[in-house]
Amino acid sequence: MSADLLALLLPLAIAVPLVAGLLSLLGPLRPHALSLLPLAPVPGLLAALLVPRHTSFEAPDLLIGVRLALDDNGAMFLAMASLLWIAAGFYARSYLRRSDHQPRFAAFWCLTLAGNLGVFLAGDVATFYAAFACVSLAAYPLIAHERSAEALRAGRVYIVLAVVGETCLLLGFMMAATSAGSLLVPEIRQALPGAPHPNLTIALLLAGFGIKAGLVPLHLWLPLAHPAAPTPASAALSGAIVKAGIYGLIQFLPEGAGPALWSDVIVAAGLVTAYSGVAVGLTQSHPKVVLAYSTISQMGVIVAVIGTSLGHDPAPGTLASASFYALHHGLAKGALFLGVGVIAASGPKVVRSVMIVMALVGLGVAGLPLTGGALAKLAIKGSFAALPLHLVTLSAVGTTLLVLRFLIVVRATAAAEPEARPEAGLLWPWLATAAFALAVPWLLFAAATGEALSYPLKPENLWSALWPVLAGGILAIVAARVMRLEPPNVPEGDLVVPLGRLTDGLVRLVATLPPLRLPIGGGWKRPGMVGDGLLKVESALTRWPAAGLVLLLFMLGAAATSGGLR
Amino acid sequence: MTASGLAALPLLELTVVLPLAGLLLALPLGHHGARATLALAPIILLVTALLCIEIMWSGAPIERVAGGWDVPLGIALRADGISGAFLLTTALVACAVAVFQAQGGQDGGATRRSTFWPLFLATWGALNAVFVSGDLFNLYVALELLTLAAVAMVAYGSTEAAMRYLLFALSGSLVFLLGVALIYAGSGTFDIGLLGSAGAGDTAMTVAAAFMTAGLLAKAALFPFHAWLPPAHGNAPTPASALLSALVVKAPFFILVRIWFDIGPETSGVLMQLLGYLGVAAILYGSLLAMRQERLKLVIAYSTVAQLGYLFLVFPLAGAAQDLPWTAGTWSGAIFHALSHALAKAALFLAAGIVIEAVGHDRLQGLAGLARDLPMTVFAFGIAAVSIMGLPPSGAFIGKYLMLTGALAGGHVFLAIVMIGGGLLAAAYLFRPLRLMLLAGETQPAKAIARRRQVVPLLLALAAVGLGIAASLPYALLQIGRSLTATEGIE
Amino acid sequence: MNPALLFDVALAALAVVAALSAVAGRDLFASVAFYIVYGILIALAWMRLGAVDVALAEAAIGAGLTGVLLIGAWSQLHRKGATETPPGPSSAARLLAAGASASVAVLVAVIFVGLPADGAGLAPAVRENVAESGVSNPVTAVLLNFRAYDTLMETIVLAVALAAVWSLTRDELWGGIPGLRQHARDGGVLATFGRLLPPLGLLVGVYLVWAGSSMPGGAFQAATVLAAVWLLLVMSGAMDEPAIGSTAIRLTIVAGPALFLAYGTGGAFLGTFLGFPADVAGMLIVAIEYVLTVSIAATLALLVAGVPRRQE
Amino acid sequence: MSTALVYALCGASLVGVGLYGFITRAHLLRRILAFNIIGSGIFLLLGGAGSRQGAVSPDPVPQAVIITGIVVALSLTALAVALLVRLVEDTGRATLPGEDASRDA
Amino acid sequence: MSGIMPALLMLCPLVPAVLTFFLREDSHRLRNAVAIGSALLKLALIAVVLLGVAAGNEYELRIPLVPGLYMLLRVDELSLLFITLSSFLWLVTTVYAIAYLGGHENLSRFFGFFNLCVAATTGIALSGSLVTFFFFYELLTLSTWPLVVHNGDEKSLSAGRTYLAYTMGGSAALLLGIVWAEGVAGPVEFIAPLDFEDTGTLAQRLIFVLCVGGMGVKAALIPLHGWLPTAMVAPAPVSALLHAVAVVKAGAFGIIRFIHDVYGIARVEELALGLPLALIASATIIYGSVRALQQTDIKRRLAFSTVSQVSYIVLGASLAGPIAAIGGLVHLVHQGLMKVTLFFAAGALAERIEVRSVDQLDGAGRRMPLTMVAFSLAALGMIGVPPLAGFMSKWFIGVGALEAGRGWVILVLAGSSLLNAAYFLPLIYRAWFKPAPEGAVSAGAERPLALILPAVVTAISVLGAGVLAGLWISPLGWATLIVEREYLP
Repeated sequence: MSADLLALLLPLAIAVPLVAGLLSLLGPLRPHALSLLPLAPVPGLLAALLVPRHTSFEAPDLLIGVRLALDDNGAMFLAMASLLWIAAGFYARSYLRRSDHQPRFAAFWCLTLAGNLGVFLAGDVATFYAAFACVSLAAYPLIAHERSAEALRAGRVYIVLAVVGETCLLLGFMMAATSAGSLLVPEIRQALPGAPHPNLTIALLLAGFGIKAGLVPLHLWLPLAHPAAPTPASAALSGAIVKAGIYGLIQFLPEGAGPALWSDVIVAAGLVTAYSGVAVGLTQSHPKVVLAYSTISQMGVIVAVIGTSLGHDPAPGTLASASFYALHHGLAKGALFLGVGVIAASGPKVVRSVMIVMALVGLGVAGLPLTGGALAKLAIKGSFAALPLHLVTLSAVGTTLLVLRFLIVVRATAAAEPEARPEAGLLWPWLATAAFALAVPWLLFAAATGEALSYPLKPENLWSALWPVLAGGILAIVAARVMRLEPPNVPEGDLVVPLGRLTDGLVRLVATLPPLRLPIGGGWKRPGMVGDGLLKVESALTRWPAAGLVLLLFMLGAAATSGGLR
Repeated sequence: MTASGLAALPLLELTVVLPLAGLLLALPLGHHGARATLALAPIILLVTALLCIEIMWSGAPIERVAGGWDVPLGIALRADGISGAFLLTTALVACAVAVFQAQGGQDGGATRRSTFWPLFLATWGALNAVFVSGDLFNLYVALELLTLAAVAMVAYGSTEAAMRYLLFALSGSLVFLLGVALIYAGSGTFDIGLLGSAGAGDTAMTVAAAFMTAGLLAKAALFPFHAWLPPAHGNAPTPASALLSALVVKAPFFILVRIWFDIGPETSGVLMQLLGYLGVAAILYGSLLAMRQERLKLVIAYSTVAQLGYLFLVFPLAGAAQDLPWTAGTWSGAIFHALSHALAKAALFLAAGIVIEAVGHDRLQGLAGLARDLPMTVFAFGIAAVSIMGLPPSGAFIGKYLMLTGALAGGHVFLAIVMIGGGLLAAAYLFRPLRLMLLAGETQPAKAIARRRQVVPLLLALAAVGLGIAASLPYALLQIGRSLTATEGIE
Repeated sequence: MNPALLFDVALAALAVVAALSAVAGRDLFASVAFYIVYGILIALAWMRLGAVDVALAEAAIGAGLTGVLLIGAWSQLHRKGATETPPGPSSAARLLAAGASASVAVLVAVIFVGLPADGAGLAPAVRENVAESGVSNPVTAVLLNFRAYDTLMETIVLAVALAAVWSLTRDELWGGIPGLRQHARDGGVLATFGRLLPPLGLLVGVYLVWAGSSMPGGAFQAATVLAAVWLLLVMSGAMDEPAIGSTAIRLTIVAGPALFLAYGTGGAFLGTFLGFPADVAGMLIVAIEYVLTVSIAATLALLVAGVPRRQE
Repeated sequence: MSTALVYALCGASLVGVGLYGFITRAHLLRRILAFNIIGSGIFLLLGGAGSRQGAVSPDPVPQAVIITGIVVALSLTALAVALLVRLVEDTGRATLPGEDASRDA
Repeated sequence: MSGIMPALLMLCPLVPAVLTFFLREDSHRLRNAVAIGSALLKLALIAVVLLGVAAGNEYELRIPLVPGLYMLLRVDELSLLFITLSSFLWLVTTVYAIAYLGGHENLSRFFGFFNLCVAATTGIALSGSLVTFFFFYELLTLSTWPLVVHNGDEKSLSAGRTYLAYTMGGSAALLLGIVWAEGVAGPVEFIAPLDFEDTGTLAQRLIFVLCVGGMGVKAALIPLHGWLPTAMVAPAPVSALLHAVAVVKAGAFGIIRFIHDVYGIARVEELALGLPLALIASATIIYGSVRALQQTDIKRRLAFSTVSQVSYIVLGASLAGPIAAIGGLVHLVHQGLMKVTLFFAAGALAERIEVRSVDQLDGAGRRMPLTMVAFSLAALGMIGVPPLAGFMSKWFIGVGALEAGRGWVILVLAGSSLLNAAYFLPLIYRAWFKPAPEGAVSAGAERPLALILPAVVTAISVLGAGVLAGLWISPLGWATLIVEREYLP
């Protein structure tokens, strides 16, 4: 295939999901809408695999000139997302078989997918923003799909934050694009440090992407939305969609040229996120919520990595390593979420084996040696200076704790009936995702880090990956068995409650703004508008003597002014 | 027909002769006078139109002397552009009124049927006589003819209103005549042309002009001499109201224009300012009182009080210094306003007449649902109202625009604001009846009125609008024989 | 000051006093009477000014017919009890009105005095052209030739005034007869007058028109005489007023103005509106005047008679 | 001082008297009287102007015009009187509403 | 030849307007045929002119009235932008109105004035001089009034009164401004900025304030916006006309004309008038949104939304920069498409399932899916969600503002976007995610199709205008062309 033809995969990766979404609403396909889901991301995957890097596709008539491009990082994200969406698509087919509103779910699924892949393909800021907004908004029906009170509440929090995030992004993009004088992402990124208000621009972008990526304190929606959504949607959300925020940071924050302060701020923000995600996650008892906090925590790590890239002279391949980390996390977290559904369908007979896979994947996230996660952790180490490095490494302990907490709470959700087995439609997509999470990083490690595959097998690396997991395990045992600690009860979404009150107050304040009306147009109602005095004048003038006298005086006056009395 | 062919006909004389002959015919015919009038009216209209064409064609005023005696011994009949414009407008309105009355004039009593047509034709003849007269005393006689006919027509409706009208009119005539006498005493001629070219600036002339002005104001119902107008126009029978409000009050204004622009007595300008400010007062006062009225015809009558005020703004704007570049435009604007008002006001009164015929009264509060029963009439009322408000594309807008231009160019910002504000006030008092007519519900059985009758006010209203759309022709006509020294327009 | 001027001043003063009495007197009937006296004084004044035609017109019309009209009105008002004089505006207003009126009078007087003594006029122009006019009385020449247009209008004014007065008729009386039926005593003064006067009046009328062409007199004065005769006849009961619906009377009224108008219009088509060819002008003018006289006489008489008060 | 001037001044005075009466008299018949007085006053002025050359050959144009004026005045008087009579018949009073203090109070 | 096209374009709505007045009340078929036929014909004419203008042809018709006063109809890029919008919306609104008003009274009157209104809008679009503009501007005021009071009840009449009081007041100021401007600078044509050589800056400023203030009434700038929400009592097609096709557009269009073709943005800046205008527009944007948030009646919410949205146009025009100008211009079209969709949908909801207030919307998505899809699309467009039309406007205005050094404007945009979301998303949420009330009937709710399809068509165009914004013929493409010709002569 020629490169030109291959380049067509780029628009197809977006268009096919869109078409699939549309088809799922149309008459004959409505009953089979869910069957379209696994097919829709296929062009995206093909694009990630086949399209040569730095290929671009331009459609100047669309939007304000659409440009699609694929670079290394983008391909990594695209591949991960496509894979996850395919798996989740298969999973959803089974999971939602008996659900209401299948066509609608399918449509928004595809729309979200299109946006999600579009984010990784966008070469210009308008397309990027359009795709990003598409993910943000189309995900809402997925989150609220169940229509339960929790789902709707989660949806509300989500949408408020999404809109705020979109707005921040819009502002940031406008400022960035204006200073760059271009709409192309690389040029914008390059021009950002020299923009008139770089700090404000970066802050806006950080806020916008941070909301999507669950950066504390903008993470509020995540722990609410993930459990509320149907499981395949949670997987996509946590695995792929939050990565859109990460990808945005990678794409727009100026590598190696950012204002010095920002590097530190972002690293700090990432680390705070990483730790607080763990801290709050440990207090949760709903498996999906725990996973959500785990996602928050992991995103913190990635953001911290990205933060280092802003500083002067960052380690080479920092962003690639961040992408690599994200790739693993996406697949692994996807597998974990899908697993929640699998466990729920597994009776005592099979749950043990399912738990083993889950543990493997979960501890992989914490960096268990030989898993894909270990490779990911290894890849990012080179980016950090001493103190952050220790903190990041230490965070793996927390991650371990959190994964263990997850495993404990998820185990409790296993099906009660002894013969329960997950059906194939759930099982295989899950297993496949788990396998990808464990294996794919091995395939891409060399490409992403430039290190040989033997590098992670070096003993010191194995050890540095293993000790946090061990430490976490021990800590967990000590806390649970020895100290019998019960986690405090922190509400899901932690800060949502106080912040919700704050926003309610704001809304009430807005509602009290008084109307502004000019006193126009009501006058004719009041007959008294013309003073009765005027009527008196009229009746006086109607009397001839008065009028006649005035006439006489006018005669005299007129004569006088005309010079008659000169 | 060629220009010379037109000139061979005594068109100028016929414009006066024909209505007068008609009245002499209609007087013995009694209530059969309708037929005679209907037969004659189109002929007069045609003659008037031909006269205008002749004026346009020759590009100069047409002048005849009665009996072949040259002025100052004889009496000149002179038709310049402004005469032509007023004659034609009068013919249009009169024809419409005649058709309107002849179609359904069975409402009046025996008296009205029998003397209406002579009085109607006398009004028409007197108006035409005013518009073509070149002689001050002849103007007096024509004015008195007008007064007689007009007062009598008002008396059909209300003796009291007629009496009050007569008092104002008599005083006006006398004061005017006093001025005429002074002029003759001072200059030994009644001829306007001679007086104008003599450049008379002596005291007798200026005082005479002041007196004549005062007398004409009383007849033209300029505030504060307007009090007779609303009862008279508001109570007269419909066709009379239309004629009176549209045309009769314009006759004295026309003579004022003749006096101040054709004779052009020396003036300090203060009198011109005074006239202007009375105009301002009229606009505001008339409008405010129009808002207070509870009867449709009174609203329209007070509207006339207000609208007449606009005409008098021509004096401060163009009268004080007649050689400024924009005065020609301003002057033409005022005439446009007068013509447009004539057409629109006649339309309003005829529409009001239809309303009265249909529901038996004209109390505003009882007009709900009329828009459904008499859509064409309400539409006509609306279009005429647009004209009165001076909104585009009516002739009044052209008039207002030209006057505004002059006002701003001459630094009369206050007058400009009043002109514009007056339009808003007009909207306020005219939309009030309109909206009440549009009010749904309260269905009252309205008497059906034939469409061919309803179409009359509509055509008049459309003519008022058409005056604005096809403004270039009447404007060109007005410029013929214009005595202002100013150049054309304000390019 | 010579005696003539003294007489003039006295006459003028008397006229002003009569006028004041007419305007300001307490009794309405007295006012009307003063007005008639005033009219005669003014007629005298016109004689003194050498304007005999005007004097005749003033005496006949200004004092005579107007007087009859006013007396008629008074009697109607008297019958309805509407003759007492109401107080009118406040004294302050009256004072102001007096001041303003006086100022106007003074202003006019001052201007008049200020005019050049040999003020311009049209007398020379009339003298020059009177030969061409067909009549030798310059006033008649002006009335019926030089300013015939005015006169034409004036005759029409009269006709319209009659239509206007008639339009005040109540509907149920429309077409009826003006005034009340007069029943004079047989053989009384009025009846005798009624028998004697018509031929005499007719004679005077015919003469006045004829004389008007060369001497003071003319259609209006003659018509007034005829109208007066008519009125006397009616008062004497010798004849009744005609019904206003009568076609004959209406035709009579419009005949004069119509002829005048038709003549003028014919002239317009032939070249000159209201033009009189010099050689036949005198004849034409007298002819028109005769017809006019009849019409005007009828019109004046009916004007004085007023609106119909009874049916036939 | 000439005859013409005397009568012209007389005319001016009559105008003044007439105006005063026309304005201040509430009774309409008096106003009609006043109207005629003003009219003849104006005519005297005009006549006086035409006779300035002397009473021997006064200007005939004013005379003709005055005769016309007298007839016009009569026409108007006739209408006014008829209107007045009708008004009295209709309302029982010879004044306009609002002008007769004794009745409107 | 070049004068025929403007004349034809004018006659296209004018002739049916006059014809319709004289049609019998019950000749529905003929009336509908006349209305739709002429709308289609006009679109065809516009297509011809569009190609002509793109090729550089000039179309101009000059009708002298009196010396110094003439009517000038001229087709330029800007007029085409507006006329195309109004004609397209005329067509769909006519279809909608026919369906909406089927069976009502006084239809000949309604459609007569309706077409007259479109004629006036056409005239406004084609006006080549200020006076011509004023002619049609007033015609618009007058022809809209009977539509506002069409229902004939006390409420409509009082709304009509308010409408008139505001708009005629505005017109009065405008007229004064126009006469003044012409007095000091001669006849004002929309070709090049005026020559104000001998005029003091105070006079220039006053003229600007009078004219823009006068037009600001129709454009519903605060505090002159009071008429707009009140006029909501009119039937839905009228609201569509007021809010999207004609009235507020005429005001905004006039302001654009005035700023660009009469004063020139450079002089506006020089006179320090741009900033105050931008501030007023911004205040209007925020105020309108906040007030919209307070409303519970759907149409009133939409009305205040218009107050807010139209000011984007003014804001775009008031910023000295080509990109912002493009944003303002393109929003003229985009706002029209979006708002007309919203009103179509709101009207259909009210008419077919009696949904008038926000809390009645629950489950409306299920009951009238097509309608609500259209509504949702338009609402999202209003919020500025890409790739819908509204995003393009916001983007260009924002970038333009930054480019013009008025960075604070983007905060206004942000605030407005948030508020838009706050008052539109709940509607979408209720319609799609809340269950319909017990016993709600939905069978046959989306009939007749003529009531539903217009909204769908305009919603599709909202999407199309955004997605295909890069086409030269798209609103954005055309606005860019206009500004390029303006800024790069």
